[in-house]
Amino acid sequence: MTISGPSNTDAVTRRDVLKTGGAALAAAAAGPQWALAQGAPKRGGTLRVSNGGDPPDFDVHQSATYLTQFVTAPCYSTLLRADPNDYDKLIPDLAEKTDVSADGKTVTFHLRNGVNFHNGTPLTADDVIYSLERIRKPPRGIVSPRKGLLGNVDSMEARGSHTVVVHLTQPQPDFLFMVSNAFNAIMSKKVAEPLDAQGQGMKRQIVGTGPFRLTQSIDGQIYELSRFDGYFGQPAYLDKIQFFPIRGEIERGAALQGKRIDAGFFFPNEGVLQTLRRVSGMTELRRPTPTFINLIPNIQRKPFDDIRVREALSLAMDRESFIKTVGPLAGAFFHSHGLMPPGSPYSLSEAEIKQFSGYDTLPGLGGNIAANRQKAMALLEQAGVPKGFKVVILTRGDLPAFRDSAINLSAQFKNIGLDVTVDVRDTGTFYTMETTGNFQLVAHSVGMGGAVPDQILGEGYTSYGGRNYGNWKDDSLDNLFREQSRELDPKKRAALIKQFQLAFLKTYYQINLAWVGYGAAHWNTVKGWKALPDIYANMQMDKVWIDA
Amino acid sequence: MFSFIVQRLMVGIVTLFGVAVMVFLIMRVIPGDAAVMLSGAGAGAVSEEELAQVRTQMGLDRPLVVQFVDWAGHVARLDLGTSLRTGNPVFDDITRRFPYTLQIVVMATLIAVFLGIPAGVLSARYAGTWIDQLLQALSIGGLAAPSFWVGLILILGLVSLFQWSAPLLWEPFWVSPVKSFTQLIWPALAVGLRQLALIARMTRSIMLEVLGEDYIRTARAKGLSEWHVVIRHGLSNGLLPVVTLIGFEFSALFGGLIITEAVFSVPGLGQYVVASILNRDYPAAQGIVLVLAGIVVLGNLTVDLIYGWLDPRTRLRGAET
Amino acid sequence: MTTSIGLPAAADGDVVAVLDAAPSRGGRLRALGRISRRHPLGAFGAFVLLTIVVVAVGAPYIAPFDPIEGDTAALFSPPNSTYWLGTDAFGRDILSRLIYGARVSLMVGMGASLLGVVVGASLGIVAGYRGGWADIITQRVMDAMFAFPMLLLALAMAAVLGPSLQNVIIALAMPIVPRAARIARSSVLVLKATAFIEAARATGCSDTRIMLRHVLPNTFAPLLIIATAYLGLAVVQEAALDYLGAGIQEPEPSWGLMMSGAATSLALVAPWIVIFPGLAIFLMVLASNLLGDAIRDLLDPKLQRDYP
Amino acid sequence: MNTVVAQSLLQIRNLKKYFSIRGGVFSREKARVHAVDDVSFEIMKGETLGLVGESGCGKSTTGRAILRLIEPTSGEVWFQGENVTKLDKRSMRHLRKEIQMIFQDPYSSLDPRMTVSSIIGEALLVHGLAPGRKAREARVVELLETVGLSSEHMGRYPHEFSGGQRQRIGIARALAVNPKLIVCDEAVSALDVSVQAQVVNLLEDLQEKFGLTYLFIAHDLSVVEHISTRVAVMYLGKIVELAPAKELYINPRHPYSEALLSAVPVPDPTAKRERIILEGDVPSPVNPPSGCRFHTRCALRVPSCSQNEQVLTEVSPGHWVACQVRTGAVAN
Repeated sequence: MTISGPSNTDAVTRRDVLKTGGAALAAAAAGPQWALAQGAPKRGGTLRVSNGGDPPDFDVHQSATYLTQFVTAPCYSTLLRADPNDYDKLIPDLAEKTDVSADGKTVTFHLRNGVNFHNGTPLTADDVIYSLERIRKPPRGIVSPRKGLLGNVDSMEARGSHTVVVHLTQPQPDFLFMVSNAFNAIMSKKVAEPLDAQGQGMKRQIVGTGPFRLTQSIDGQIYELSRFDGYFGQPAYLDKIQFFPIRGEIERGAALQGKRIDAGFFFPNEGVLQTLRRVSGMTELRRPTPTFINLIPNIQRKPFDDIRVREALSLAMDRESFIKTVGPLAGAFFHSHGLMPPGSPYSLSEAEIKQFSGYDTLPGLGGNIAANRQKAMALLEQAGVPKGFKVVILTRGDLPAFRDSAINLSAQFKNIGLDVTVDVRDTGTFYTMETTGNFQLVAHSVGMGGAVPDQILGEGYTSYGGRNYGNWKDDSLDNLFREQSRELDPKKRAALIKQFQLAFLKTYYQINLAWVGYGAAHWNTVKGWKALPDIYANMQMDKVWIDA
Repeated sequence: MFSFIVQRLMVGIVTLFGVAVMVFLIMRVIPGDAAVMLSGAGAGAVSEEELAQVRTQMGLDRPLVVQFVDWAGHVARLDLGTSLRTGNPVFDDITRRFPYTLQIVVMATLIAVFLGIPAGVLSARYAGTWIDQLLQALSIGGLAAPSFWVGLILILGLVSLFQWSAPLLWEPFWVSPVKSFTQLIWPALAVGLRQLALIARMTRSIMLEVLGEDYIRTARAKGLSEWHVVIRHGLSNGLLPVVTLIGFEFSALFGGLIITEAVFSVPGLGQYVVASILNRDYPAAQGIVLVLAGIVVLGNLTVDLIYGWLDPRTRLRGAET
Repeated sequence: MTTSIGLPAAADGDVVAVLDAAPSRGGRLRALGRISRRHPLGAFGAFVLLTIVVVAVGAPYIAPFDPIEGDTAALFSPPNSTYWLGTDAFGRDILSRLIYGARVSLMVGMGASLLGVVVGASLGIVAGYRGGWADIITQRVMDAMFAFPMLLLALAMAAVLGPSLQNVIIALAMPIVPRAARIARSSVLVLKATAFIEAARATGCSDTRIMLRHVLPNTFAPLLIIATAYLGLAVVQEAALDYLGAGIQEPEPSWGLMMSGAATSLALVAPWIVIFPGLAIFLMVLASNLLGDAIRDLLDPKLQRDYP
Repeated sequence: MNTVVAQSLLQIRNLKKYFSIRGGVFSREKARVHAVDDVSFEIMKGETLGLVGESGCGKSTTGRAILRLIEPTSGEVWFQGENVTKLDKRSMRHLRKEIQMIFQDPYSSLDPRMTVSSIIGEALLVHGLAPGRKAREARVVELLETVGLSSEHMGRYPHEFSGGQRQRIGIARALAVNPKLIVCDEAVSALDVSVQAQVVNLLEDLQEKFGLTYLFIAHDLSVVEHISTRVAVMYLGKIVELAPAKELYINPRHPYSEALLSAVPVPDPTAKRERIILEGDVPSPVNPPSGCRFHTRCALRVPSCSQNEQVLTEVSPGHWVACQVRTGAVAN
């Protein structure tokens, strides 16, 4: 029984960004290779997994959910992929060689030859450009929630049939991570273009170059992938992967326990994991992921436009207690100093984080919550917020990370004399209210598809980033972000990133509460799969085998 | 009789039209629309402009009346449209899921009938004794227990006692009847409990009433055995209201299954309709609500017909007013 | 014809029964004692409901712990001497939450059934009494509401209105409306043909007066019966709404809510989280059904004959 | 008994009431019940007009149409120079102060959920008579005493009374508003014979005391004979004979009246009356026989009876008969 439990936060390897800046990635001759000391792989067999629901559709570019990504990942390839042994490293996938120009503004991808899509057509530079453009500037009727990943791209061109040149507006050390995000699958232009024109997109089919292809899909019952014999790399070991959309966690856990499935990929709940942990022959994994839970005040609404009120909210939070209660329910066990995920080389020091109100209640920092709350009440009084002020925390009912955070917050805020209610809405209503600014406070859990600063800070903490639900506007912060993004010197960049975090934390635009770790569990018969901090990475499953 | 059926069908169609209007309006009034939901809700970086394009693509930017007329026109041609979520024709989605729901309903009804009627008869036969009191207490209890709670408790028991877990693949009945039966027996039990209790109670009170009638006395006077009297004369004459109850409950069951299917994660209509509403999948939600309402209407019509057939007195009901 | 879909009690026939069941003013108290001796189950039901009311009203004095603030040192405690019924995922005392939850569940149950019955009965009485187009249109609308699956109607309404307590009550009242309307209307049709309604018209009573003074009191009993029956149903439906995520809001304790959300996924490790609220709902529904049964028996002259 | 009454209180002109039978897909009218078919008569102030006929002949419908408890299909009802059929709802309610009704069934015509005091008081309340609770109660007591009940009955519910007592309550309710005309719709039919006489006597006393006018509807000629000034005989929606009560009993002209009268027990055992048994059943009012409606059962019928509509013809002063044979229009 291997456990990477809640307390084990050091499990994430230190990210070494220096490797990417201005360097070229060496080509690996025979596809991705790594050694996993799990005995000799065996061919054949079916991997039965469950991840908690039906994928709404298969168009991974348009999707923001792991439900879609997990099912489609084995069928698609990306330009580069995460090294299963070293999360900070990228290894070649479709691009066998990648060159970055000395000024950092031109990136050239040399595509592998002889790569075929599932429908038999060969992969060309056009497919890559179409796919990336589809993400960057989606055609009419197609939506792309991750435009920001490629926001720095100025233009792209094909040089010959197998070379893609990307011109950036400014140098970006994180660009390769951004372009290789697990959602940025390369699709077939021939297949996607006509469907996009009809507005359908790739919702109903998967045509990729990945090691598996979709062979059966029954909504509510099963999604079956079979080995793609025309895969360009080493053929997958498994004959089949079957995804079962078992919605309830308890049922999913029970199915795993009853050996009806071999692996469960999504167990936020500690209760279920606890049960599974007792089972011998089961490998249970929990690791921090770049998923944070932030309290987001609506800056456009009084009194949250007042920084004192926001600071008071931060002061009112007993973060250790939050982690203790919401942790087991939503996997929100983890914490980090600053805006970057746990284990990030850019994390702030204890002394640095402690200067911000309320963050001293993070585990191990010895904050005095009672004193904090006194201070918070004083701040509220200064800001003219009356005692018993009515506050509504908006949340959605379907995910514990949202709902249970809101419940915990409501109990905590009562201690500073606020009259708090939780407004639980269904997903559709929730997002409509959130995006139209029809809320006071939201406890929002955001899962990032990558942990590089450009991803985390860009999406989460810029005025124009996709997660600015509180609707603040701060040019100096945005400029600071752009500055760090283009800085090629790692040391200088690290300093800028720290500067950005300190500047942001001072504003209390968003108040970090905890980081979420997602649990997965599988029987020990499942070999060759490694769970990475980014839950979306390394889900191609081509090196997984069953040792029955 | 024929004109009676036609008349009732017409009323049914009017009813369905009302349901169509209601579900259409309700779906549009719920905040959040299909475009938001289907555009990776919550991804955050989807602009209002992109959403507007998606709405245009789905035809959601047209005036409501136009949308309704368009939809109603297709429904009239038995085309329920294409699910925005699954991309399949709604009709196909429904027909694929319908067998599971139907099977649960049928099994639940059978459980209820085959246990409920004997229980009721037994209760009436031994009215006032401890058997009666026990059965009555059980049936009142059965009515009071929320079916999804019963489901949860069933699951808890099954998991902890038998390491049971919800099946991964729910076999359709025609593929493997035995397997399908064993898979669906638990949800059927959870929902059937209530029907069982209802039928037992109804049977009991009707039997008591019937057993007081003159012809039963006559039968008794003839020296027939008590059981013979109860079964042959009592039950066969008291069946009518029980049939009505079964008929009404049969159609009401379809609606009530929603929650039980969610508890057991059965891929039936219940899960589909909830997912459709929550995902603002307009065509799917509208289509399935219409189908469920159609079942209720047909169920009521069937009950009326059975009634007319069993009891000639009611046959001319349509002509009275 | 039975109009009580999904209902243990209430049929149209009751109206006839009611006509003969007016108690004299003096013997009411004595009658109460007699009734409870004859209907021990009904008395039990009334007692349980009354107890729930008392518990709900006195919640702050009775509950041993705060229902919202949890004890982080005691998450998922099994029932023990401190927490008699254990604690939930947030370390909140289940007993205290049950006690406070009685408020919500009672309010939802009574509120929804009363609102549904009052609105439904008004519609049914007016439509049935007036007749004509008003009646036809009302009937068709009621039919449509009726054919709408009950839980879905509530779910959709809750989604439209948002999940505050009063909206949940409105949402849950919606499916009751057509059912109450049907029963009221059919009672009115029977009543309308009776001589005393005609006599009231001959006397010169206005339609409003006839509906309020003559029709309503005479449909009151069947309506009371369905109100008790729907009280239980509304409590269960509220739990179902919560289960589907469209019900009462956290951290407000409601029995339904206690059985849903985080609770159910932890049922395997901490079954008490699910079992006790379910039992509470069970008891309340049971009580209201028993009371409804007793009222029904009391008003049925046929049964009264059996107890001379 | 008054034979000459100068003033006409109520006139009914060509009153018709058809009930539709609907059915089929679109609720089309399938057939009509000709409940009252072209009936005209008038009631003089202070008199009692008896209206007799078998059940289903339309006599109760006629009574109800006067109070517009049912809306007539056509025809007019004039009361004190006012066209009742044209009154709006409000004036109609007002008119109900003038015309009251006593119902056949004393068991069902009293609201079981109201006390005697509120049943009688209701009429006072809705017409604004005897304002104030005290005044109303005093009036109720007075009314109860008038009909032979006492004040101690006030708080009781109808089911605590016997049939005769209930009918007295019904009478008190009708009297409450000081009406001019009371329609007694089979007011005593449901009562035992001994009680019948008491109630009829009470009605007669009240008539004298308050100068009331009655339309006395009954299926039984013997009751009507006792109380009526004039009697109208109805058959299948039509009046076949109208005559002063005595005249009708001594000298009935219409064969149907004769048959009805023959069924009445005669107090004097020596006087022998031949019992006429009518052949066949009453025809359906949905398809009433053509011509004379009675011809299917009439012993005197001639071929033309099935063709000619019969009209009321005065055979002697105040005595009207609708029979072509008896009025001599055709040869027997």
